[in-house]
Order: sequence, then structure tokens, then C-alpha cells
Amino acid sequence: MDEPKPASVIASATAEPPPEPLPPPETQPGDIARERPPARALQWRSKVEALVIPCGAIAVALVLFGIFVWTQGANPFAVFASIYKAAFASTRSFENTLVRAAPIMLCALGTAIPLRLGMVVIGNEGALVMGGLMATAAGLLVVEAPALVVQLTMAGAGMVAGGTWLLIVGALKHYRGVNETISSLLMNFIGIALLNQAVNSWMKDPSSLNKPSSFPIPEEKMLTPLGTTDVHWGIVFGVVFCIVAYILIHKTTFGFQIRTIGANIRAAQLAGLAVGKVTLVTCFIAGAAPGLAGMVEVAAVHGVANESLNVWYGNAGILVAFLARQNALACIVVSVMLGGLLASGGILQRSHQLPDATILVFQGIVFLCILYSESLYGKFSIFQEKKS
Amino acid sequence: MRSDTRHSTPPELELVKVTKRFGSFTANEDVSFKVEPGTFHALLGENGAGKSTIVKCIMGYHAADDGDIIVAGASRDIRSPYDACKLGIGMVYQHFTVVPAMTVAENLILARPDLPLFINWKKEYSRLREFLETAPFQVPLEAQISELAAGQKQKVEILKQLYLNSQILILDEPTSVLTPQEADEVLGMMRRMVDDKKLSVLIITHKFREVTTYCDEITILRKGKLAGAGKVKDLTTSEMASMMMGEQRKGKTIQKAELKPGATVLELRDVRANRDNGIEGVCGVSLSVRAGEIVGIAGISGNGQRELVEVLDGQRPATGGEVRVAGEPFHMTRAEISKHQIYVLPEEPLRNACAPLMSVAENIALRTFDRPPLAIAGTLLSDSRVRANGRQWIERFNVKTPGPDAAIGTLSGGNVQRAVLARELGPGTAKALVAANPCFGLDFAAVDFIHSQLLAARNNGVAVLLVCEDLDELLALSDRVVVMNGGKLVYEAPVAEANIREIGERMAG
Amino acid sequence: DVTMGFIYVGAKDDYGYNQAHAEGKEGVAKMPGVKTVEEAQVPETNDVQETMRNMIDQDGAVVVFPTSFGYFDPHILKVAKKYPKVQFLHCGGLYDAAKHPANVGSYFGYIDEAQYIAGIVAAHTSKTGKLGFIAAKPIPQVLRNINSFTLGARSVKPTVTVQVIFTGDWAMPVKEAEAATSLIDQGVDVLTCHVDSPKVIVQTAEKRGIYVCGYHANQASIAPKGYLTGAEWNWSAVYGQYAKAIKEGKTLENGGIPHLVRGGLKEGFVKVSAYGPAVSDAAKKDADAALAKFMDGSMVIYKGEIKDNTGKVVIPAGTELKQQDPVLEKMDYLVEGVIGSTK
Amino acid sequence: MTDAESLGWWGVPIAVLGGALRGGTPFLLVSAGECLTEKSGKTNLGLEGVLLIGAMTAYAVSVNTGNPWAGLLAAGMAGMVLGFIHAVLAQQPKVNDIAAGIAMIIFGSGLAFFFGKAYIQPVAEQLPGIEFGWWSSHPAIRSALRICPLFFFGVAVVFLMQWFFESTRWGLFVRAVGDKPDAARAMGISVWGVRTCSIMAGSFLAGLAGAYLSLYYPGSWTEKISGGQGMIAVALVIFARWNPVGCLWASLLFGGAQALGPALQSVGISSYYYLFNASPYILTLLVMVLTCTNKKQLAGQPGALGASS
Ligand SMILES: Nc1ncnc2c1ncn2[C@@H]1O[C@H](COP(=O)(O)OP(=O)(O)OP(=O)(O)O)[C@@H](O)[C@H]1O
Ligand SMILES: Nc1ncnc2c1ncn2[C@@H]1O[C@H](COP(=O)(O)OP(=O)(O)OP(=O)(O)O)[C@@H](O)[C@H]1O
Ligand SMILES: [Mg+2]
Ligand SMILES: [Mg+2]
Repeated sequence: MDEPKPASVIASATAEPPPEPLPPPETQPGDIARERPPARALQWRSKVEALVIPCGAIAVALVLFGIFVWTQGANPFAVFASIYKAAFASTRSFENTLVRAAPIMLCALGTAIPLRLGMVVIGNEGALVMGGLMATAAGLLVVEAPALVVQLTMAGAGMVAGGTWLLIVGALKHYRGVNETISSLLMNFIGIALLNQAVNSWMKDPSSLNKPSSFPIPEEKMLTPLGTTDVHWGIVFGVVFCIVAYILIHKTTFGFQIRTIGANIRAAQLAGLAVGKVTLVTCFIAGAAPGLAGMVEVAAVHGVANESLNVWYGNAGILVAFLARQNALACIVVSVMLGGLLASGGILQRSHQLPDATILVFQGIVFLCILYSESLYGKFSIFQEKKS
Repeated sequence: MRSDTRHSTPPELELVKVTKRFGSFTANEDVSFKVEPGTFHALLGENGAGKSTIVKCIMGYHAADDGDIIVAGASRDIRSPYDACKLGIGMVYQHFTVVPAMTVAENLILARPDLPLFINWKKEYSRLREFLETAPFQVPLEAQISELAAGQKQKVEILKQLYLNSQILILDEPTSVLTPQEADEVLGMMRRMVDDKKLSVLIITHKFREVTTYCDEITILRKGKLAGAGKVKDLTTSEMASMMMGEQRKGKTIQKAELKPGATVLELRDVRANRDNGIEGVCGVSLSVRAGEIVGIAGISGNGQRELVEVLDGQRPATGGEVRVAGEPFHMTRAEISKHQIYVLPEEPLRNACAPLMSVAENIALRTFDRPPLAIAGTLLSDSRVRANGRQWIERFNVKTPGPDAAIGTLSGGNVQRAVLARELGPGTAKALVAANPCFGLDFAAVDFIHSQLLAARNNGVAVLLVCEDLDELLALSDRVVVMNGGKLVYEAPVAEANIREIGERMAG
Repeated sequence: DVTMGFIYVGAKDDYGYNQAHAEGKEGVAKMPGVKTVEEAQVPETNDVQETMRNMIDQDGAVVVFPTSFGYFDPHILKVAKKYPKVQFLHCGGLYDAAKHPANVGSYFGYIDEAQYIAGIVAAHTSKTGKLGFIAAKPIPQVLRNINSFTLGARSVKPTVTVQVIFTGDWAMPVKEAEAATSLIDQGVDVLTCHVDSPKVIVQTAEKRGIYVCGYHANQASIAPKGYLTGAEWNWSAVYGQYAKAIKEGKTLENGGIPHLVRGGLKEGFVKVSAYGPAVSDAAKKDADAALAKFMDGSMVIYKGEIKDNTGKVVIPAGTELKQQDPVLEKMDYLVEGVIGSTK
Repeated sequence: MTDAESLGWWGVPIAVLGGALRGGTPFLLVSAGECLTEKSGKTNLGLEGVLLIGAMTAYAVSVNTGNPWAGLLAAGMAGMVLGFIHAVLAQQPKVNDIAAGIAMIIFGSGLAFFFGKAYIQPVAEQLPGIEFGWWSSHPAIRSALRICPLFFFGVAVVFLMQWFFESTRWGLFVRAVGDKPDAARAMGISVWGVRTCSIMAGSFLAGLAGAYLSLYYPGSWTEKISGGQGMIAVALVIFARWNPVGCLWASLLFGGAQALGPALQSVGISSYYYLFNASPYILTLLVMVLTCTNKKQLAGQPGALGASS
């Protein structure tokens, strides 16, 4: 039988030269010239797709919401006009939108970054309140120092506290296999309880009467608004953090490790990556973002730590992270969109006599539509690159 | 019982001009062939030829876009595996389709279309035991699937089909996870049932030995189209091969150079490790591999080979013992790997060695991303350099991919393996290589390529540790062979002195 | 037309704190020449600043009533500086002429007067001598209610005790029900509360067959058997007065409107719910007597000597603290007879 | 009643027992529903929204019809509608089920609050309780042992579910789909169908839990009624190792822990009540840390859980 058995090898006396490829590789730096991807020009279709699909989803959401308010006796077009007016129509309203977007984008990073590791962490709320609490504590310790020192100390403490909070989640996952979604959820409740306990006992300013709060950071040590606007430094922190996170994940070797671990932890182990270390460091960085948001809330808005730190930024951040498809730059855009949406909550009540829950229904519809649209990528042949 | 309502001989199965498209891609076009009642029919083809797709159309797993599937003389509209089951057609898929969290018994009865709403386990167990008495092999009914070795799982798959009284049995690469002995046992049993006219078998395989030993007829697919058919006794394997590849290709064989093995590179001292379920799976393995030799580890799957490889590639912590490379302790850290240049070709590369959603270029960069020229100043990573690097290795290793930016998960298995090979062996700096079942499920051309790469590495003085469940392949490649059983090494001999019968006995325990 | 803006921290139909304000707003909305806008569920953060601005810029509000305590510092103070022509009237805050902008004022009602009367009724009705108080947080406004309730109760029966449970949160229905249940299990047979929405507590008491005093609004309809009386707000009176003054061109800056507006039963800021069926005649008599003293201004609740529940004298003998005394708005103790701690 | 009759320190265990039965019931129903959902391989964090919709619907229907049982049924149905939306959304390729769950929380609570405005004031007919404390003259014990039929329903559900997973055709289907969807598909089981049914059935139970909250304990419709119970159910299921009967013990433990804070205050331990109130969460986290391991997959964990479809 003349079976062409592949390596039917007879140990022979002659050493033959190695077959097929394997030319000794000279991978010198010069070898790999900078190179443009040739297919760039052809990729416009997918770029258009990435724009059309979310916009289409928002359009569908608007139609659904329009029908909803119409059944409730409001004029949908007037409602849309109000939403636009409240969110983006004037400089004022856009400033407002940006102010709301700042903590959301930082919180979004708290979910988006660990998602790159394949971890669904929803502990932003806890990280935010811990960040705010510790930033306040640290700021009060150095309160005599110049404003910049106070602010840097607060930012550092906030980031360390938030980072540590999610670091715990990462460590529990890595060392004990505790599901990170659940542990971070529980940590939210625990963090909020700690905040309340702290401002009601250990850190309580006795003169904060009917709303127990920490001692205040003096007005002159707080973050100032940007120029003449009402927008505070939080938006700068948020945008910078998002850009840094993007560069970290997409343009550095550390980010490559993160993405590899997230894509397949076994392949990462095989490549000798220090999975534990990368997990912990990444969780720390991720937690630093909502921690910084907590610091901004204290240093730019409240001046004290109290229960107002716990509003809903954390949960909004989770959704933004998913809607932005974990992309740190997209988090900026989606947060601004969400900020605008939220900014319009009041006008629905004031101008259209709709109940306060209307904005929740609107948000719900928008999120459901955008999430659904995720699955539509690649489904429309018009957006497919022609195969060459 | 149900078989009473059927013909005593299996029905005839015929495909007429079946076409299946995935979007714009045509996986099968106008494929027609016939499985005569009571025959053993082989379906051959290169990787990606569309074999699995066509049989999934028969099963109703995919819906054919065009054409007819005729069973027992009538065109059938098979919409789901249930429908196929009712027609007496059963299939063992390329990947396991038993539910790991369930027991064998649960898996067996789960597949029954006439499973009652409420299950009387006492009755079911007695029926199952009755069935097992007539079955060609035994499996423990109460055992959970996840505790079984691969070979046993494959047996459960086949038992499931027999339990269902399938009269036409479709097997998609059923022996890829079995040892040759196990394969012979299973296929021999099938053959006897075919001879008794109880069963027709349609088998997909890449192993010509199985075709020539067990099959009556073959159908060959190439690029989704029918490329040939005939009786096994009328064809030579080289004719089959050329029908598969579309051209006469001469099998390139590479020969082992006569080398004096060099210094010890990889050394295992009393290595121990646990399985997933926490029970010790590697129970003290000591072994050394020298430069320029291939040490083959033989054994039936599930005897600790997988765990051992995972210890060596850093995917599983050792619970005891020590691994040394070039005389120094080795802990699978990135620094040590790059210092000692030890590389791995694990089994199931998509699961073990690649990030499926990342691009081919990024996967190729996995070993070198943090070094120049890919990394700038050790921290920044240059996309364009990663891409260029990827392109270079894609070309040299002939990886068929739409481009360096394509997700590696969309490549065919053979090409994934090529990409991994390029990453691990391409730079040619390897001092040690651990390879585990590197040719699983690949067509003979790909197998040929990988074998030659392994031998070339050995000839270049690399220390190779090869874990392989295919004994023929192992004996052909190795310089020295050891047998692993129950987590321990139980036999060791230079391949020239190895006694095949004794190896088989030691493998079986 | 004057436009008045009302801002609530929770839902405006919570059967409690916010609803009391919303009903007050409904009251003034009926007045000729008055337009109102309102917004509910506004958290105590940037959002409230934004809401105030929008009410002023978009709806033309000339006076805003941010009704939650936490709106004051820093939110109202910040916005008030930017809109010096607009009146910012805050419910519950402490106005300090030295520190705060002139266009900020504060109003609040001495609802503890109604609690004092409820305490009298509760002490009369209780058989075990154990009263229960479910409170959100140990803050001065709440402590004052607890203390007045206790002093009222002990004014007719000096042996009664008031067991207090702090839930820690303004609205936590499950925890409030749990607190009510455990108090009842400890033998408490009259309950009252200070949380945003007393509905759950009133219902739980009724279900367990004990008595209850309401808060914020009249909850008699949900506890027809056990409802004794309750402390209610009467904000439409307050808002009506403000509306009238503003229409007449009075402002905080020109002194037409005082910066600090306070009032109790006498001024009609608060009222006492009608007595329920379980209230005895003796109780009614004592309660009505106290009410009469409040109405003629002769009643002083915080009259020394008062000890706190650790035995420390907090108001020495001979000292009388009138309702208007700002010291009372900084209360941080629980009087003798209260079981619980402010820590 | 005299002073001697009050329970003093004994009140704490009584309160914890009563709390376990009273406060544990909604956890029991939600976690049983989540258990079924997760066994089919999907997570439904949106049960928080379902709980609110259930509570609102039950209350509204009970107010309008005077029949709490009709409210109960309507709550389950409303839950199923939300469950269906989640099922459709969470099974789309590339859609993460945690994200879908959070969107569902917002959507569900939005609807519940929107349509619940009219029902905050009216009083609804409540579900009856069954008196098991008749033997005792002590009101505290009688109250602790006054148990809602839904509790027994919940207990029956978890035992039935255990049997369902082991000994019924559909139970095996659910487990197969949750552990290895490819295998189920190869056997002709509709993965989509089984998951949709499981999610909807789970949401039905969560809807009933909502009805329990508004129609039995605390027995009122307010917007804060759920207080995170729907989300915690997801933790309880892990705690219970995806075992329905385990959900029963976990829920009782959690309900009891929830009653601990108020009970301790009522006997005079009044410091640190924020931390005491967080004790259920701390306890859950501690137990998870102590019992989880990264050495192997948790027993009972459905293999496909967390994988995108
Ligand atoms: N998600 C996907 N998107 C697009 N194409 C895909 C996807 N998954 C697989 N493919 C296509 O399927 C093929 C791989 O299929 P499969 O894994 O069955 O390989 P194969 O045909 O068995 O080849 P081999 O023998 O090399 O494993 C590739 O050619 C690829 O183009
Ligand atoms: N689900 C799918 N979607 C898109 N393309 C697919 C899909 N499944 C298979 N294909 C395509 O169909 C072709 C045939 O794949 P198939 O799995 O049938 O190959 P095969 O002959 O079984 O290969 P192998 O020998 O490796 O098993 C592949 O090349 C792949 O591109
Ligand atoms: Mg195949
Ligand atoms: Mg294949």
C-alpha cells in the first residue's frame, strides 16, 4: 500500500537541511518598516456602520418614547424639542450636560477597563464613595497647605481609595475565584454603609446639623470652574483619564497584556504573562477612575463628604461602559449623550407635566434599543466590505 | 420498542444537489452522493472542504439552501436533529456534544425524542442497564461526564446513538481523541454492526488507515464541491489524496538527521499537579529531554498528559516537584521563557494558545510584543510594526488568512496551528519545545507540514517533548518514547528498541 | 403674574414629606396671579443647581422653594449669588445674615409642637408604657421631634419610655417595617415616626393591632382603628403668605419678607390630625389643654430642668427655651425617657 | 400586657426568626427565579426591575379589583412580560446579559414608577397570612409565626424545582442548555426557546416576590420598596451553588440578617447601625470568600453562564 503517510520517517544517516520556510529570521528593528494597512481605504463601510447603527437605535428609541408620551397625552414633538433644548440648545445647557457627564465617564472607566480583562465589575458606586470619603479625609489632613497641594493630595487619595476598592474585587477574583460581578455589587452596599457610618460618627462635623457630613474643605481650596463657565475641572479629569486609558489599553505593551488576558487567559498564561499582577494593577487603575470622580464631587461640588456622593453615577457608568463597547474614547461621547439625556429630565416635568419617572422610562428605552443594536453589526450587507 | 416500527435494515440515504451558503460564502455546492443501506461510507476532504457542513445539513442542524435529502426513497424536510432522529439518523459531532455537568445516564436519555415528561429513574436505569448488556462497550452510568476521559466521552457519544437505535450513523472525525487501539475497537464494532446490516455508517476522517481498513465506499469533497467518489477497493490512497488536494502532490518527507543528543535542556523532577476536580492527576513525573532529541509521551488520554503539558506551559500550578531548564529552576515566567527560549505547541490551539478575537498579527506578536522592534522603549506598542511582523510570518508560514488584521478565531484549524507554529518556531531561537497533539483534526497536508517543522527543529538541536495520543505518529517522530499511565511514567525506551506490544500494554495499565 | 418654583428631593406623591410640600404648592397655585412650576426627584447635587437655574431662566421663576434640607449648602448658596434678583426660600435651613446672600431666606414649622400633643395622646393610650419611635437619622430636626414627643408623653405619665430605632435612611420600607415589628415585639404599643413616608409604619402598626401617630400628613385612612392623631404640615398657609407678600412687591432684600420664618400650631404652619376612635376622653382633655396653651403662646416645651438619657443636664432648671430659640435647632441629645443613642 | 411579657433579649432571636420568614420570602422567590434563569445559562440582573413592576402591578390590581390574588397573578404576568424582553435582548449575539439586566432595571423601574403614581395613596386589600403561633399567647411569637402562603409556595417551588431539574424532561433540557448549549442544539433542543421559557418563568417568580412586598410585607406600594433585593438574589444563587433548595437556606439566612440591625437597636445596641444594616452584604461576601476557590469550577455552576451567546 502506497499510503503517503506524512512523516513516515526512516532514521537515516544523512542530515538533510531543514525543509520549507524557516530561513533564520533577521528581525532587526529596521526590518519592520512602518506600514499603513493597505485595506484602510476600503474600511469606510464599517466606519459608517459604526455611526449609523447607534444613531438608528437612538432614532428608534425616540419613536418608541414618542409613542409612549403620546399615549400619556403629551405632544411628542414638543417633548423632543424640549429635550433638545434642555440638553444641547444653548451654551448653558451644554455646560450643564458636560457637568453631568464628567463623573459618569470616570465611573464608566471603572467598568470598561476591567471588561478588557474579561471581568464584569459593577463596583463604581462603591469606588466613587470611597474615593470621595478618603479624598476628603486626606484633604482635611493637609488643609493648611496651598490649594494645589490640597487638591493633588485629595486626587491622589481618591484614586488610591477607589483603586484599592476595586483591587479587592480583583484580588478576590484572582486568589479566591469569587465572582467579580457579585463581589463588586456587594462592595457597593458596603462602601455606601461605610460612607454613612463615617460621616455620622468618625468624620462628622458637629456643625453639620440636619445633613450629617464630614468637616468641609474650605472654599478657597476647592477646584474652580473652568474660566467663566459653570463647568468644573471634573470634565478635564474625565476626558484626560479616558484618553490615558485608551492609550494604555491600545497603545502600550501593558494594554496588550490586558487585552490578551481578557481575550483568552490560557493563551496569556502560556505566554508567561503575570496574569495575577496584571489583573490587580488593572483593577486598581479601573477603580482609580471612579475614585477620582468621588474626589471631584467633593472638591468641585459639595466641599464635604456626605450621602449625596451616592447618587446614581456608578450605575450610569456601567451602562455607558457597555454602550461604548468598552472603548475608553467612546465612553466620553456616550457619557455626554447620557448627560444630555439626564439634563432633560426636569423639563419633562416642568413643561409637559409628565411624572418624574418619565425620564427613567426614556433612559430605559434608549438603553434597550442601543444594546439591541449591538447585535446588528455585520447584519446589513450594505456595510460589508467587498471581498477582494 | 421503537425499532419495530422501522425497517429491519437501515434506510437508504441520498443527497441530491445540496447547496449550503453562509452569507456570501458557499460552503457546499451541488453535492450529491448516496449511502447504500448497510455500508461503511467515508467522506473525505481537506480542512474546510465542507464535510462537517454537509452532514450537519443532513442532521437538520443547518438548513440546506438548495437540494434534496432523500431518506428511504422519499424527500425529507429535516428541520432539526429531532427530525433526523425520527428518521433513524444519528450523528457523533466533531466536538463533544455530551453535557459535562450531567451523568452518563442523564446524557443517554436526554437525547431520546420520546423522553417522557416525568422521568421514572428506576425504570430508566433498568432499561439502560439492559441496553448496556448488549452494548459493545461499557461506561459507568452514574459517573458525571466531566469526570470521564476523552475516550470514554467519545464512547458515550456512540452509545448514545446506539441507544437511540440510529440506523444511519454519521461520525465526524470520531477517532481523533481515541488511541489507535480504542479507534480499532470502536470502528471494528461498527463494522460488525454494518456487516450484520443493522447500521449504515457515514464517517468523516483524515486517516487513510481507517478508510482502507473499515470503509466500503468514499465520497470526496473539495472546496465544497463533489471531487470524486468510488469504492475503496478500487482506489489507492494516493489517488484519494490527489482528489482531495486537486493536484498530484508528492508527500514531502523529511528525515531525521543522525545526531548525538546534546546536553540536557528540559528536566522534570517529581512533578505533581492536580486535575480540575482537585484530584492529583500528575503523580510524580521525572524526565529529561536533551538537545536534539524528541521524547514522545504515549498514553491514553486522561492519564495526566494534559495536566503535565499545562504545568509546563504555565496554565496549571504544579503542586510539587520542580521543572529545570538548562540546569536552572523554571517557573514559566515571561523572563525565564525568553531567557531559556522554551516554546509550546499546545493542543486545541484556539483554546490554549490564541486569543480568538484578537488579530492574527497580534497573536503572532504574543511572544515578542514587549521587546524591540515591536515595543518602543519597552512600553509603547506599535500597531504598524505588529502588523508588519505578522505579515512577515504569515507569508513565511503560508497562513491562509484574509489579512493580518483578521481575527484568528475565524481561521480554519489548520491555519490557526500554522500561525502558532510561526510564532513559536519561526524565529528559530527555540531551545526547547513542548508539543501536545499538534496534528489533531488536521488534514494530511497540514500534518505533513507540522511534522516536518518538528523534525527540522529537532535537527537544529531543539529539545522536543512531544505528547501525542496517536501512537503511529509518536513512534515515527520520537527518538525516545515514554508511556504515561495514571499520572506516572511507566515505561521508557529509545524508539529503536521500543516494543510496540509492551507499549500498548503499559498504556492500558 | 409671579412664578414660583418648587423642588422636591423625592417623588411628589410619597404620602409624606414631599407630598406635604406638593400639596402646599397646589394650594398657592389656585391663587390668582400665581403660576407654579415643580420638579420632583432632584438629588442633592449639581442637579438641584441646574433645576433652580432652569426654573429661573426658562420658566421665569422669581422665587424658588427648594424643599430638601440638603439643598442649602452649597447648592442654594451658590446659585443665589448668581441670581441676586430671585428669592431663594429654603425649608429648614439656618439663615445666617453674616454668611449668606441677602436673597436667601429660610422657613420651617415647629412640628414638634404637634408631636408633643401626639405624645400626650400616646401616653394616655399606651397600656405597656412603652412607646416606639422609628426615625431616619439622628439629626436635630428628628431629635427634636423625638424629644418633644417624649416630653409630651411624660408630661402626663412620667414613667413612659420611648424606644427609638434609627433606620439610617429616609426611605427604606422594608427596614421600617422590620423596625416596627421588632419594636412591637418588645412590647411597644404606640408607634410614631419621622421618615419620609410613614405609610409602611402606619400600616404595620394597624396590622399588628397597636396604635400609631402619623407624621407629615393625615394617615387616618390607612389605619382606621389604630390611628390616634398625628403631626401634619400645613404648607399651603405658609406658601400662601409668601405669594401674597411677593405679589405686593416685598422681597427679602427690601426687608418685606423676613429671612427667618418660623411658626407652629399658633401660626398655622402645622396642625394636629383629628383624634381617632381609640383616643379616650381623658387623653383628649389633656391634649386639648396643651393645644390651647400652644395657641395662646404660653406653652414652653423645653423648660429646665431637662436631663438627657445619659443623666446629663442639658437644660438647667430655671431655663426656658422658647420654640424660636436657635439652640433648639442644634439639638444633639435624647431626653430622659428615650431608649436609644444618637451615636 | 405587662413588662414581664415583653421579650427583652429574647426579642433578638425571635426577630431574626420572624425576619427570616417574613423578609426571606421575597428573597426566596426571586432567588428561585434567578436560579432557574441561571441554570439555563443566562443571568438576569433585571429582576430588580421585575420586582418593582410586580409590586406595582399587584398593588394596582388589588386596589382596583379588591382581590389580592388577582394582583398576585397580574404581578407574575407583568414579570413575564419584562422577562421576555430581557430574554430577547440578552440572547442577542454580543449583548452582555449584565448590561441588559441593568437596562432592564432602569426600564422596569421607570414603568413601575410611572404607572404607580396613582397607587401610592390608596390602600390595597392584602394577602392573608396563616397563623402558626396560635399555641402561644405571646403576640411577638404569634406575629413571627404568621406566615404568608407565598412562603409555602416558595418552599414548594424550590423542592419542585429540585425535582424538576433531576427528573423531568424540561428540567434536563434546562440543565443541558445551561451547561453546553452546543450539545443541546445538536440534540435538537431549542436553546432560544428553553432560555426564553426559563427567563420568563424566573421573572414570573420575581413578579410574585414583588407582589409579596406590596401586598404582604411590608405591604405597601412605594418607590423604594425593593431596595436592591432583586440584585442580591443573584448573589444568593451563587451562595446557594445553583441549588434551588440551597436558595431556601440562603434566603432565610439573608432575611434573618436583615432583621438583625433593627432588632439589636430595639434592645439598646444602637451604635454603628449603618454597619449592622450592611451586615447581610458583608456576610454574603464573607461566605463567598470562604467558600469559593480558584482551584476549580464551583460545583453546580452552569458551564455556559457568562458566555455570550
Ligand atoms: N465566526 C466566523 N466568521 C467568519 N468565518 C468563520 C467564523 N468561524 C469560522 N469561520 C470560517 O470557518 C473556517 C473554519 O472552520 P472550521 O473551524 O470548521 O475549520 P475547518 O474547516 O475544520 O479547518 P481545519 O481543518 O483547518 O480545522 C474558516 O475558514 C473561517 O473562514
Ligand atoms: N457557521 C459558519 N458560518 C460561516 N461559515 C462557516 C460556518 N461553518 C462552516 N463554515 C465554512 O464552511 C467551510 C466548511 O467548513 P466545514 O466545517 O464543513 O469543513 P470540514 O470539511 O468539516 O473541515 P474539517 O476537516 O476541518 O472538519 C469552512 O471553510 C467555513 O468557512
Ligand atoms: Mg469538520
Ligand atoms: Mg476542523
